[in-house]
Amino acid sequence: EEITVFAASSLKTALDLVAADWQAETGNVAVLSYDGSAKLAKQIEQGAPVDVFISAAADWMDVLEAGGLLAGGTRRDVLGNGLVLVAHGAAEPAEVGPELDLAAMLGGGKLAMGMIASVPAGQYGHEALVSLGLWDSVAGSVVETENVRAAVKLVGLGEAALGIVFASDAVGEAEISVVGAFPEGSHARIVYPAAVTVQGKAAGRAFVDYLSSPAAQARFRAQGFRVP
Amino acid sequence: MTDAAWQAVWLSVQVSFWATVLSLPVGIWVAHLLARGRFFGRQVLNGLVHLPLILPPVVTGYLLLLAFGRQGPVGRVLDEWFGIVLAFRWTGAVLAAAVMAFPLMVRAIRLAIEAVDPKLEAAAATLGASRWQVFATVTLPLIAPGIIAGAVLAFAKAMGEFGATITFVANIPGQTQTLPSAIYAFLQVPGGDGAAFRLVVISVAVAMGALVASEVLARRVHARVAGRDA
Amino acid sequence: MTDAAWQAVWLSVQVSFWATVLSLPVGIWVAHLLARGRFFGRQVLNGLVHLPLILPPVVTGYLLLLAFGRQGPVGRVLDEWFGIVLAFRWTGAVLAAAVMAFPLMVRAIRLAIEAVDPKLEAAAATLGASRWQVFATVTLPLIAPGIIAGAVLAFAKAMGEFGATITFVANIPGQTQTLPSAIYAFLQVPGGDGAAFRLVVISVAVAMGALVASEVLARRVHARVAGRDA
Amino acid sequence: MLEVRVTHRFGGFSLDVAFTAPAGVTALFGRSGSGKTSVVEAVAGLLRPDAGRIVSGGRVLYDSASGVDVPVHRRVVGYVFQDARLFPHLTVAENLAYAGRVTGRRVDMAPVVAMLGLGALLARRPGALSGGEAQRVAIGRALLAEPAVLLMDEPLAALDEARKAEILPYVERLRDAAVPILYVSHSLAEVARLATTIVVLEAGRVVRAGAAAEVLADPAAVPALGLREAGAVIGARIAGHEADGLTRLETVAGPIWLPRIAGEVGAALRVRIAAQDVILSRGRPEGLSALNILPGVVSAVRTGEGPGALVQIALGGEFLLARVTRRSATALGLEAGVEVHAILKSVAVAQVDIGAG
Amino acid sequence: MLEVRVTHRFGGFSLDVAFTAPAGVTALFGRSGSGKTSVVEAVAGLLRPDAGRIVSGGRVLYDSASGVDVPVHRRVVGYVFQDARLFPHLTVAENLAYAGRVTGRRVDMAPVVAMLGLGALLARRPGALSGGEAQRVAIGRALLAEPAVLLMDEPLAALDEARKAEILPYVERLRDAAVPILYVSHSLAEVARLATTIVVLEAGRVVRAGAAAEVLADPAAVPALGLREAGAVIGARIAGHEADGLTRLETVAGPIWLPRIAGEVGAALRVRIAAQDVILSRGRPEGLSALNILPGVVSAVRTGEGPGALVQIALGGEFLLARVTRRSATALGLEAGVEVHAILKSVAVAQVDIGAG
Ligand SMILES: Nc1ncnc2c1ncn2[C@@H]1O[C@H](COP(=O)(O)OP(=O)(O)OP(=O)(O)O)[C@@H](O)[C@H]1O
Ligand SMILES: Nc1ncnc2c1ncn2[C@@H]1O[C@H](COP(=O)(O)OP(=O)(O)OP(=O)(O)O)[C@@H](O)[C@H]1O
Ligand code: MOO
Ligand SMILES: [Mg+2]
Ligand SMILES: [Mg+2]
Repeated sequence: EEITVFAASSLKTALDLVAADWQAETGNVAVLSYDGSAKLAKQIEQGAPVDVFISAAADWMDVLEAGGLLAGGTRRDVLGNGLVLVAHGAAEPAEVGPELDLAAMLGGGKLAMGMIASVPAGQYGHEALVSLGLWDSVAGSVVETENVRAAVKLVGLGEAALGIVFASDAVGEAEISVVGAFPEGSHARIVYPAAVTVQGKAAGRAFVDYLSSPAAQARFRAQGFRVP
Repeated sequence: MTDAAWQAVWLSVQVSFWATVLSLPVGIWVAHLLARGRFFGRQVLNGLVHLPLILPPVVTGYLLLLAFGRQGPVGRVLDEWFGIVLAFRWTGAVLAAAVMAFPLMVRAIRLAIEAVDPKLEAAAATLGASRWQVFATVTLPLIAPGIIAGAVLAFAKAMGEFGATITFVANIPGQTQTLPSAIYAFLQVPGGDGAAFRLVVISVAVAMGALVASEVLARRVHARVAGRDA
Repeated sequence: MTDAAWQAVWLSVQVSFWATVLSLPVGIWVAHLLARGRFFGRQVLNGLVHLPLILPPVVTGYLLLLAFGRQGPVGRVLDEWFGIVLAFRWTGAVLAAAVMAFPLMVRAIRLAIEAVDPKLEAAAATLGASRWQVFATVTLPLIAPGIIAGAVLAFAKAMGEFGATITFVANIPGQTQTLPSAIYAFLQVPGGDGAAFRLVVISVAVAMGALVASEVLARRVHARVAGRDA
Repeated sequence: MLEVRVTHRFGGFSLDVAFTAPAGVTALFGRSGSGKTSVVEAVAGLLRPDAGRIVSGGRVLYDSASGVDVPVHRRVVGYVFQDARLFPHLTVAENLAYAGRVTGRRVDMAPVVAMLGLGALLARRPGALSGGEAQRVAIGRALLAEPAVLLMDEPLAALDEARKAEILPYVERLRDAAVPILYVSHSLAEVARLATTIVVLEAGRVVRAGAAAEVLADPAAVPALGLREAGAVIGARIAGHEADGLTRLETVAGPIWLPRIAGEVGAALRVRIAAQDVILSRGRPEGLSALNILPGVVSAVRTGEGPGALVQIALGGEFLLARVTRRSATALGLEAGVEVHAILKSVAVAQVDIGAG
Repeated sequence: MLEVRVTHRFGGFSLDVAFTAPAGVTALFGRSGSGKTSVVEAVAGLLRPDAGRIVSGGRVLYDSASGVDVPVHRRVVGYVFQDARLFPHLTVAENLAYAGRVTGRRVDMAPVVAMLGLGALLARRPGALSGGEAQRVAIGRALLAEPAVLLMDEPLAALDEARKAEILPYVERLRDAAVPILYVSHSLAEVARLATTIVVLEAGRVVRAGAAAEVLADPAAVPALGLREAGAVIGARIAGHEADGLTRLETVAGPIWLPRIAGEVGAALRVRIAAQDVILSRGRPEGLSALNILPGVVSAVRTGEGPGALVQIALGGEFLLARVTRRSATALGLEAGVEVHAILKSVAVAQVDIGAG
């Protein structure tokens, strides 16, 4: 059986491997289509022929649930993620907290993060900076990107001195280093809800189940995700 | 390169080809209306044609989705009456690319039509050619360089179209994942730049091939149209 | 509507205006080279001009970033020698929009140049006009409709440009947040469609205004060029 | 038969003409800018007059009163434009075949190609033609449209005399085939040879119109036609071809000899005799190189401002015009009723001025 | 002085001409398609010949051997194109002012505007001109370029006689101002009046070239020029303007009277007398309306295939041509050495055939 999975872009590294494992194990095929969670959710609203949706943001999953587009009882939070401060090149690790002199670390450079109004990583990052009391000192230096990967790229190129990205995004990037992780309480918990859509095939349910299997969880962890 | 990448290349070429070929007659017709028509609502038509240029591609994609999606008014009719489904199919990618390229194609053809000397058309009419015959035997051959230019612009644009396509038909490998979508996907993963770069090179090579072919063709056609012997 | 939204509108208008105005002379020059030049590398130039059409906008944005970013070879020179910084500035948005619109502008102007009767240029030369004077006094006025068409295409495209702009200059409200970026942001949040729609309407209104103005202008110019009394 | 009544204004110029063109060639004659092309365009349907009525062979082509305006392609006019207007993307052969192609008629191009000497040009495109060649192709293209009305706007202006001499007989044959032809020309020689009717325009108005023989022999019409081009047309009949290459013509006033004229004995001709080529003598002159001496009676003398006088001589029922100086008119006592001999050189009547009657 | 030596091939046509155009008007005469426009374009620099050398006033404009090819705009030719080629986006006034504008010269347009009758058209655009009007503007535009060489390709073909008669004196004045003029025309009348030198082309080759008076009075050149247009040019001097509107001219063979000629007493003129306008008589004729009777001696008689004969008559040191029938030549016993009287109507010599000497 072949299923189509819509997944948030940031999952691509890990999910490609997980899906390959699942395919090898079950003989089923998972076709993966990645994009921003918002766009995927809207496409599902418009009847996209998809079996499984894995979102990077709970709010869009809420929208679909309210719209009756999810198969009842299939939604679950399959993954978590952390938020980290990254720098261009090798960087001294530092404690990310209210005492951090972020402005000084920037030294006139830019702080890259996803669009704070819309991109999940940007929303979490904004929330964290505000709660740590750091926002006002760096607001003028923030450059907001279309998606979190673009923020990674800006730091990687050195166009931005620092960036705030998901922990999973910092994995495997040669030109950037993690300065430190944002403390748990500084932002809402980062979760990736997955669900089978109303028209989802049976294999979709199996796939969602598989995401919580130990093999899959190992893959996710290796890519910097947290598992519940 | 992966199979999926090659699939994306092939899909993009197909999509661009069909988007160009299918929209060409409509483009010529609309360009003619805009260049020579004197009807009420010409400005409205002109605006509509330009819309995909003015709107961010994502918005165009959403509008297509709203209109041609399974739930959309047009999409539903097409599906129920003709069994044609566009959303999330490669045919939808053709539609998205055609719509996005349409303003470029129309403008090129329209400029060519406006450059045709109406005296030649008048001469054809005195020889008994009806309006349609004048168009087919005089105007059309004379605007051939403009049509070629419009087609190659459309093809190039279709090869590069991303925002509207991915919004309308998503990014499903082997089904709707065009070259730009594949490039985008590679750019999203660490270390994907190399693969993305290879696809960019292929994309550029294909489009340049079309471009050079069109130039050669246009030159030959232009010499004919200018009345010189080939 | 919020202040930030109005800022985005105003910024987009400014960016589109400057992108059009500043690239126009270059566009005319390149179009002339492509239409009339017989130099080695014409096809390469032609390919380069079309590149932004062929490449997914994000790729163009990255390439701009690589070249014109603070770390990029061109960007560094511009910064150190002239103090010009483009990355993350509205001036960078102008560059991105200009680059993306360039193929459209050049093609329109080029078609117009190719439609100019070389016999008229020859007549001007016999009257003592140098190549440059022939261009300025005969070719240029005769291609005015094409220039207007090219400019309006470029303006419209600049109003809608999103991918390359956001990649090159990111989204800094009040500085680089253009209308398409703002629309995109609204579309990303649940319930943001209404606000996005309002911005789309404004965007369309502005571009349509430019479009209608250009049509009126082009018609007047065309009548002149066709040798009819105004 | 073509009836034209048209009024139109452009900027400073106003056109207000009405005339009837019977079968045959109607020449529109007039100075540059007098409105000739505008009239022709109105007939073709390329200019929509402010008001008027155009009827061709009983078919109303345009009538501002009743709102009739037949589209150009239904008017079936063959229009030879003042500028050649060939289709640049088509070869000469394709240009010639154009009318047949769009109307689906099968047309034999061969005679027209031969007459116009286009054989060697058929594969060329218009951009590679000389001015005269292009004009010939344009003539051929219009002829091959087998039009109900032929509109020719200075069709021969770009051609040399020899070529003109080849083409004129063809136009004559068309005239005789009863296709009404509206013919614009600056050349009175052409007009006199071809025209059955002459319409003289001046600044958008008809100043003289009528049968060619009448208009051309009317001293009063001379100013409108141009002095140098004045001359009369007389009827003649081929009486015989003689051994030394001359052809003897019988006219109402007696025989005249002209260089060999193609035509069978008995054929009727129209011979234009330019007023300036006629010398008058009171007595019968002897020992001159001029062979043709026609006795007649002065019927009118018209003197203008200048030093010249125009003398109309009645020869039987026809008229000849002679231009002489006032000094000679006085010296010879020329006035109505006086008997004179008109002396006329054989060679002064050029081939171009002889048309099939 | 302009030296032209050019070879060029297009498809089936090959051009291979060499001639020298001294100061004055050099007429390029030849049938349609004989290569006239191609030669003119080579001089202007619009056609790059396969090989050859073009030198204007000592300045090498083109030389295939040494690779010289002066760009068009440095050649300073004033080119009146066979098609008018006006700038459609400029008004008539702006078209006329164009050369001044690009070269920064200040030029007084008034005399040219007046001569060409363009006053009322200045604000118009070319699209709103008649064919003849456009051609006049094109002439004006070239004249106002104050060129070092003037190239005129059938400049008057679209014009009526009256307008031609107005423009020709202006071209004459230019000729006399020593601007070399290359003048293409089908009209031998124009050529004879203007030309100091005549170059006759046939199928891309020069078949006859030389001083106008010589070529035109040479019976052997007649076939190339066309029979009807044959005629000679004789020198004359204005001897007086008489009360009845005639001007008395002194020629080598005696006085002749022509209708009023503008010019001061004593001014030198060139008068073209068409061969067909001359009647010959052995004895001195009396009682004729023709005023001008010039005694002379037959210097050559040339008979061709046709019924005509061309007789050259020596008058002092000059020559006249007369076209008569062979029958008359035999009847009058015309042969070299015979004394004859040439009879010539005053009015037969039209204004257009009289040029300032
Ligand atoms: N569109 C126009 N606007 C203003 N005036 C015009 C327009 N078209 C023609 N005219 C004028 O109308 C008059 C008649 O033009 P038309 O072309 O009929 O002349 P014509 O008799 O054919 O002259 P020609 O012998 O020079 O070709 C001219 O004075 C011309 O300037
Ligand atoms: N580009 C070309 N290709 C082929 N043949 C050409 C080309 N241009 C001109 N010719 C031929 O060269 C010959 C000379 O042309 P040209 O224009 O010089 O003639 P012309 O003497 O000016 O004739 P006209 O009196 O008809 O204007 C013609 O037979 C023409 O067909
Ligand atoms: O994974 Mo996202 O929705 O592109 O931040
Ligand atoms: Mg006309
Ligand atoms: Mg020519």
